[in-house]
Amino acid sequence: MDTFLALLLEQARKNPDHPALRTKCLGIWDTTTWGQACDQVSVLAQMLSQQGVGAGTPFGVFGPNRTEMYLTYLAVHSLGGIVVPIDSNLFGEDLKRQVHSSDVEHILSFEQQHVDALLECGQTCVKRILYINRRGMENYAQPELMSFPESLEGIEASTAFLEQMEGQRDPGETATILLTSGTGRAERPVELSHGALISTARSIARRERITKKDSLLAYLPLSVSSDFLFSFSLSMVTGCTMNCPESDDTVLENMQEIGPTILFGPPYVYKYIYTHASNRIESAKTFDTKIYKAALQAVMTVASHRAEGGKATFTDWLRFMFARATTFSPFCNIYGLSRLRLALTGGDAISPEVFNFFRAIGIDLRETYGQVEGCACVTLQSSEDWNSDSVGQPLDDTEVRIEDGEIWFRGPGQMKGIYKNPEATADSIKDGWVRTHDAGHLDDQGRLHVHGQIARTGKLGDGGAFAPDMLETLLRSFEYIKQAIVVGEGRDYPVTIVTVDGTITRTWADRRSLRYTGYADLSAHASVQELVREYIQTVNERLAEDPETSGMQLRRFAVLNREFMASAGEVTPTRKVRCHEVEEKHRGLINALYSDALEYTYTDPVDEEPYTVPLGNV
Amino acid sequence: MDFDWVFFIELIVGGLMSGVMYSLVAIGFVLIYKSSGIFNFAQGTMLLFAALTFVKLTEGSVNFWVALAVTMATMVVFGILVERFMMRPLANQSLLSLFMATVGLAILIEGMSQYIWDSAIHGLQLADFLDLALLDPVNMTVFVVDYIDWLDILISKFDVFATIVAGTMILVLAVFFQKTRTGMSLRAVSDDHLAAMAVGIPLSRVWALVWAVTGIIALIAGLLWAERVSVSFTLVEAVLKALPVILIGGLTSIPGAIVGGLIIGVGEKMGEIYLGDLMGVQGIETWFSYFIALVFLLFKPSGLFGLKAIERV
Amino acid sequence: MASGNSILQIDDINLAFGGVTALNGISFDVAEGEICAVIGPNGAGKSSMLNVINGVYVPQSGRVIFRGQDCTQMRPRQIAKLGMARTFQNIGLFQGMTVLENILTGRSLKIRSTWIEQGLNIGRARREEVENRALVEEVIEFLHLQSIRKTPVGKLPYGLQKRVELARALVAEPTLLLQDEPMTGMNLEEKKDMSCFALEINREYGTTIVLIEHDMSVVMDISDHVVVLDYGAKIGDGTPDEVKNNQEVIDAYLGVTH
Amino acid sequence: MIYRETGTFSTSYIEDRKLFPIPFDKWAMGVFLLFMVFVVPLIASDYWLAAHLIPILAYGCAALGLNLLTGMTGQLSLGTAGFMCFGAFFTFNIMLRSPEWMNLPLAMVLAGSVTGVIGVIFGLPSIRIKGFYLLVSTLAAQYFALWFFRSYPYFLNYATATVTLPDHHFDLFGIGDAFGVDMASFEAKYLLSLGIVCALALFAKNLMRSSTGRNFMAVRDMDIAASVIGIPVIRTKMLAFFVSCFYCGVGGALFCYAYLQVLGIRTFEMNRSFEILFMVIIGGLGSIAGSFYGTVLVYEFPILFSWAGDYLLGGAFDTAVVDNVAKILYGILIIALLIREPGGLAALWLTAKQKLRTWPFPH
Repeated sequence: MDTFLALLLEQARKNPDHPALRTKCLGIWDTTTWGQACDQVSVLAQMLSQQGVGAGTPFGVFGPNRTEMYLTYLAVHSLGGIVVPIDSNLFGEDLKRQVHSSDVEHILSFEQQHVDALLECGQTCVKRILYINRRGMENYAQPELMSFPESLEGIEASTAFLEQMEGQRDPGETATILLTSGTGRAERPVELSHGALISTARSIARRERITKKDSLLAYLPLSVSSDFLFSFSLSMVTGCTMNCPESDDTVLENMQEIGPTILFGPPYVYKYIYTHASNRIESAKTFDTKIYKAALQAVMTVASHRAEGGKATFTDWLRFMFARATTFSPFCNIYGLSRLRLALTGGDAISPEVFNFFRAIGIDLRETYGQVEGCACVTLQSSEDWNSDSVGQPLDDTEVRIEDGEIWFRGPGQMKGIYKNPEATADSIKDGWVRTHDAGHLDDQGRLHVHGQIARTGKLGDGGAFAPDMLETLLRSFEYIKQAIVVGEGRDYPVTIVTVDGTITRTWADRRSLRYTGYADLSAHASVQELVREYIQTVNERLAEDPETSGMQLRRFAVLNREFMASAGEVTPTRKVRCHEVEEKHRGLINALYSDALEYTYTDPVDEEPYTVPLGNV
Repeated sequence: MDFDWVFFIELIVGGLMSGVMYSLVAIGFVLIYKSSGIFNFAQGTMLLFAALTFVKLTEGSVNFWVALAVTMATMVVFGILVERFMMRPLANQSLLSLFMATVGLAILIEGMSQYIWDSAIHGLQLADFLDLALLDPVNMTVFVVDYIDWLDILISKFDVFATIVAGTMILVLAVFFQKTRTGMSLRAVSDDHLAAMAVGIPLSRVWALVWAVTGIIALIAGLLWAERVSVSFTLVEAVLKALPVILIGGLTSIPGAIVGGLIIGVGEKMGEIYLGDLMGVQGIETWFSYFIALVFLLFKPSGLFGLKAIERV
Repeated sequence: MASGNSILQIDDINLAFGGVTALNGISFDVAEGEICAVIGPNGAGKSSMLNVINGVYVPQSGRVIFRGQDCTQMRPRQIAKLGMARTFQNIGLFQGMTVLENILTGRSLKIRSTWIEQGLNIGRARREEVENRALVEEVIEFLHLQSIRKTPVGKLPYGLQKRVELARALVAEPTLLLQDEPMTGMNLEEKKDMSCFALEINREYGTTIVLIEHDMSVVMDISDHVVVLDYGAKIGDGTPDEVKNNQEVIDAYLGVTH
Repeated sequence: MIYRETGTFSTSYIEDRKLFPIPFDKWAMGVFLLFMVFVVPLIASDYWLAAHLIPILAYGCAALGLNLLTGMTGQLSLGTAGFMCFGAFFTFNIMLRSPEWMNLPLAMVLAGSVTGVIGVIFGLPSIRIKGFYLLVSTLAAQYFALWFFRSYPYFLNYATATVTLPDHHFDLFGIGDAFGVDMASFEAKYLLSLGIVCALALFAKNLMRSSTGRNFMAVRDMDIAASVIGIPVIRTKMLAFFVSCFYCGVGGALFCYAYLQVLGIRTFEMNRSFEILFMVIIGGLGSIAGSFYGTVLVYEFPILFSWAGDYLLGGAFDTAVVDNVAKILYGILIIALLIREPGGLAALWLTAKQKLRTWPFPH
């Protein structure tokens, strides 16, 4: 039976003493074995059923990645309820929207901050709010509030209860409702069934031979579909250990402690490590830097050979091995990648530089393509594939086809539909095929290549082709540029708004002893402008090489006074830029870019401060 | 038995005299401590070095005054070197490690002075020089132990001489501190390094100066000490002897050093004779001075004349 | 939540260093469970006041009564035993130790095992280390210090050091917490955090807090009771609003700062 | 590549308090100890044991003691040799005047404790006296010790100058006879010293990572703050003196029994105190391992130097010259070290290790 409850019972039976979950809490990795997990879930489940959670009840889980949270998933599942993970940083309107979109009645929140956020939403459909952390909750009298630990008191663990529940479960039941990332289109609540998630997880596990010996790091917000698949589902299917970091600002540290063997990260994660590393190296003694550069050179040459399918010479190969042993194995150790045997990325295009770098230093980095509608993973690159432009072949029993440029897919992993929204469902599932709203093509080996969102790929004013996603990826692959959006649909020429990476640009500036007061000041600094301009010029040169793309050369750019922020709704929890939001927010700036103004002054809604953004010509 | 007053007074006088000797060493300490808060352990070896240099020069039949001048010059150079190569690099480190550094310096000098000159024991006939140099006109040898009839006690003229030297030196220093500009800046430095720098006092120069002056003091003290205990490693021990003296005085005050010297000098003799008899053992003076110091410190933890710091938190 | 009965009574304290008068007949009460701010321009004798309260200085005259006991003559340690903890104006952390070790020192009053047990690392000593660590971790989490646990305090920025010091004071589970200028040299955000912490501590553990602040605006909205000092004399005492409208305070205090 | 730290995490506070958090260190230490215990006695010649390893252990013990006092608790001391003297003499007297069942390790512990008490007495002034002023107290201890044993020959069993220590003192519970092992052989002495020193080092390590150790450091770093947070400053200081002097006492005993094999006053002159002070400075104040690094360097430096002198210059110089040059270099070394790295060898080693751990990155 393909339900999470069934899997739990199976794991508890097969390897009761194998660690299922670890959460770094109060300085140590507090570990739960599958056996314990099973017992705790049974307790939770009984409590929840007393609370009136039953088949089909949407149950909100609102907080950081923690053991309790994932156990609650299982408890809810065992009752046939629907888990609605909510991003721990949400508040205000966004939170309200999410709660309503999948009319959550019961919610498990972590601590005071979350409870406050919920209460501030005012009148919602939420009937009961459980909170885990008692701190600061003494003076809350609201009737819907209830302490999670207290509510569990006096309930006996009984596997029997779970087994009896298992009888009533069915793989077709909705396991969770997840919101689409809402890049391009408005977010929509997607229903995913137990069956879909489990079969997807299974086929990944089968392909990559993932066993219970593996361990992975669950650090992405719960609300992210890839966390649900690559952390929760994967560990349920394989019985491998799931580790939850202590807090957002200790993720890197915790990663080194745990040394995961499998890691899923959106491109920003890998880019972060990449830039962070090169930044650190820059500040080293020139001698060390030289060694590092040489080593990098050595591995890169071999990597490029592989990419072109050629053979590396023996000496190259020796230098390659040496470089790996002496430089990059310590490198991996520092970033906790030493034990990593499978690194996955997806949800956004990763820049070739970063991809090649990780492949070269010996990390088996793979691109995946997926959408919430398809359980976050539809295709998966193979490790022989040394090229970042394809996202690999479809998973087992999954088909992908291209219909007038748009990617459609069909398979066991597809969604049940859009929650309580038949029209939308009908719109996105046509005779069994799910539409992705993404443009792309399949190559002769049946590998999928993604071009970007249909909605965004269009024509310039002069009718020339225009692929903003591709341009953005190019821009982002420059380590100083953190985020970028390109506009140009129906205009004479494309322009871009970029944001620079704060930390690394600062070190860059400090080394040149530039004088600046803060990020905004730095981003507007003439030499930073110059830095960006030069890079854009190189991008343009690349575009010019190919007649297809030569029309897309960027003419003007602006470096924004701050990075795009999740709190301003400009990026998704996985730090993917929400283009239409940004375009809306910065309409004025964009218009200015199309005028011949040399600077644009506006009041930033985020901090109500006036800023002047210089507008650069390339 | 009836108390032997004469002996007692002689004892006191003798004590006072050796006290003066102690204070001679002590002054060097205080000077450096005042100016840079450093507890200069190398003081003793500096004594040795100075004395040794002088002796070897004179043994090389160099005229007394020339030898003196040369040695002084050496000590000044030495002072400058120390400032440049030890003080400056260590400028902003903990007092403890500064102290340790001076200990290191002590070994360095010891090795050096014994390497350049030899480590044999030299007698220093300062007397001869003094005779022909300054005292012939008066036509008398310094070392005749004189009989002062109105007190009817014996007293060594050399000690008197030493006392005079010490006295003058203290006077000079006092004037130097109170009146001259450098002296003032020196005191400023001792009070607060940063502030001193802020008002534009060249810290390094002041320190160099201090070490140079200390060097000269070391020379004089060295010569006088050498007269009593021959020029050898025992001079180094003189420092340890001087330790309680300074501590009683309270590290920062020159008068303190003097008073301390006298107290220890007398106390030691007293202890040796009377307490020694009482306990029926000899040689308590090796440690007795420290006990005296302890007793004082227990009542005044920062010495008799040391400044009491208010602990601000 | 200030309840009537006072936990700390300052009764006509006079303190002088040499000839200089630092405190001149100061007396005020601190009610149980309140946040009391002692404010005043620089050199008003705020820190001296605090030092008198927890026994670092012994006043020439006057009495300090803490939880019904006269502790004017007590040594700091005895007072700490009575349940008073404090932070220092210019940080009183042990520079040679890591954050964790520093905070652990805050537990030393509660240690029962002997040094021999500790040296042999057996039984009670081992157990205590673990218990204390667990308790310390609670506070570390509370003050969000997880990411710097094992860093030497010397390497930390000023704001964080202040926070570590607060943590060290908290692990002693005090009934009265003295904070000496907890917010000086912090940016606005850090100040906000700091005052939030003060409020939470006060609410969570019901700890009475006496905090000294140079900058009036910060404390006004978190404190139940404000005492104003100027040149070692008390010139104002009451609720924030009373004090705000007290003419003398406005002249002396605000006059000075603006 | 040596320091593979990825994947080392603790699931309990006990685990998190491990002596060697990094597995590599643990293994390295284990191998080293096994080597010292099983291999060294087999391969090392008597010369090596008698003239290098044993004295280093003895010195190391005393240095560790001084480090606990000066490095950890910040109480400056120049009385080390004095305390060693007490330790050595008491051990001898206990062995001499107690019945059969008494044996060396026990005697050392007893003697060490007595020394500790004496240390506390001389430490009392530290209640009121701070910093350099404390030197006077420890110096008093130094000179008092020498004077005391000089003036009461009883403790030297009325021998003149020195006594040779009888072999039967080394026998532990008749093991010697039982197994026909020569307990007075250098191997036996070496193993005895090694055992004692390791045990004491471990004890010190545990002490330093427990509340007592933290109190020590707190008193060193800022005693007002310490007293305010309720650390018993005076008791802590006294304890530091006791423990420190205990170690010095045992060190002294080892020095005479295992190394010199004769007991005499001249062994514990002032300059011995300095020697040990250097060991601690060079090794690194406040570091247990450092005490031993320092010992090795300071002890071996002159030997190496004179050896090099003879070897290279074929004894062209007489020993005096070599000694002096050694002294000079030595002084320079100390100053240089203090300038470059006040933390001493221990700190140097740590930075090196850090470099290894963060390579290829600077930090």
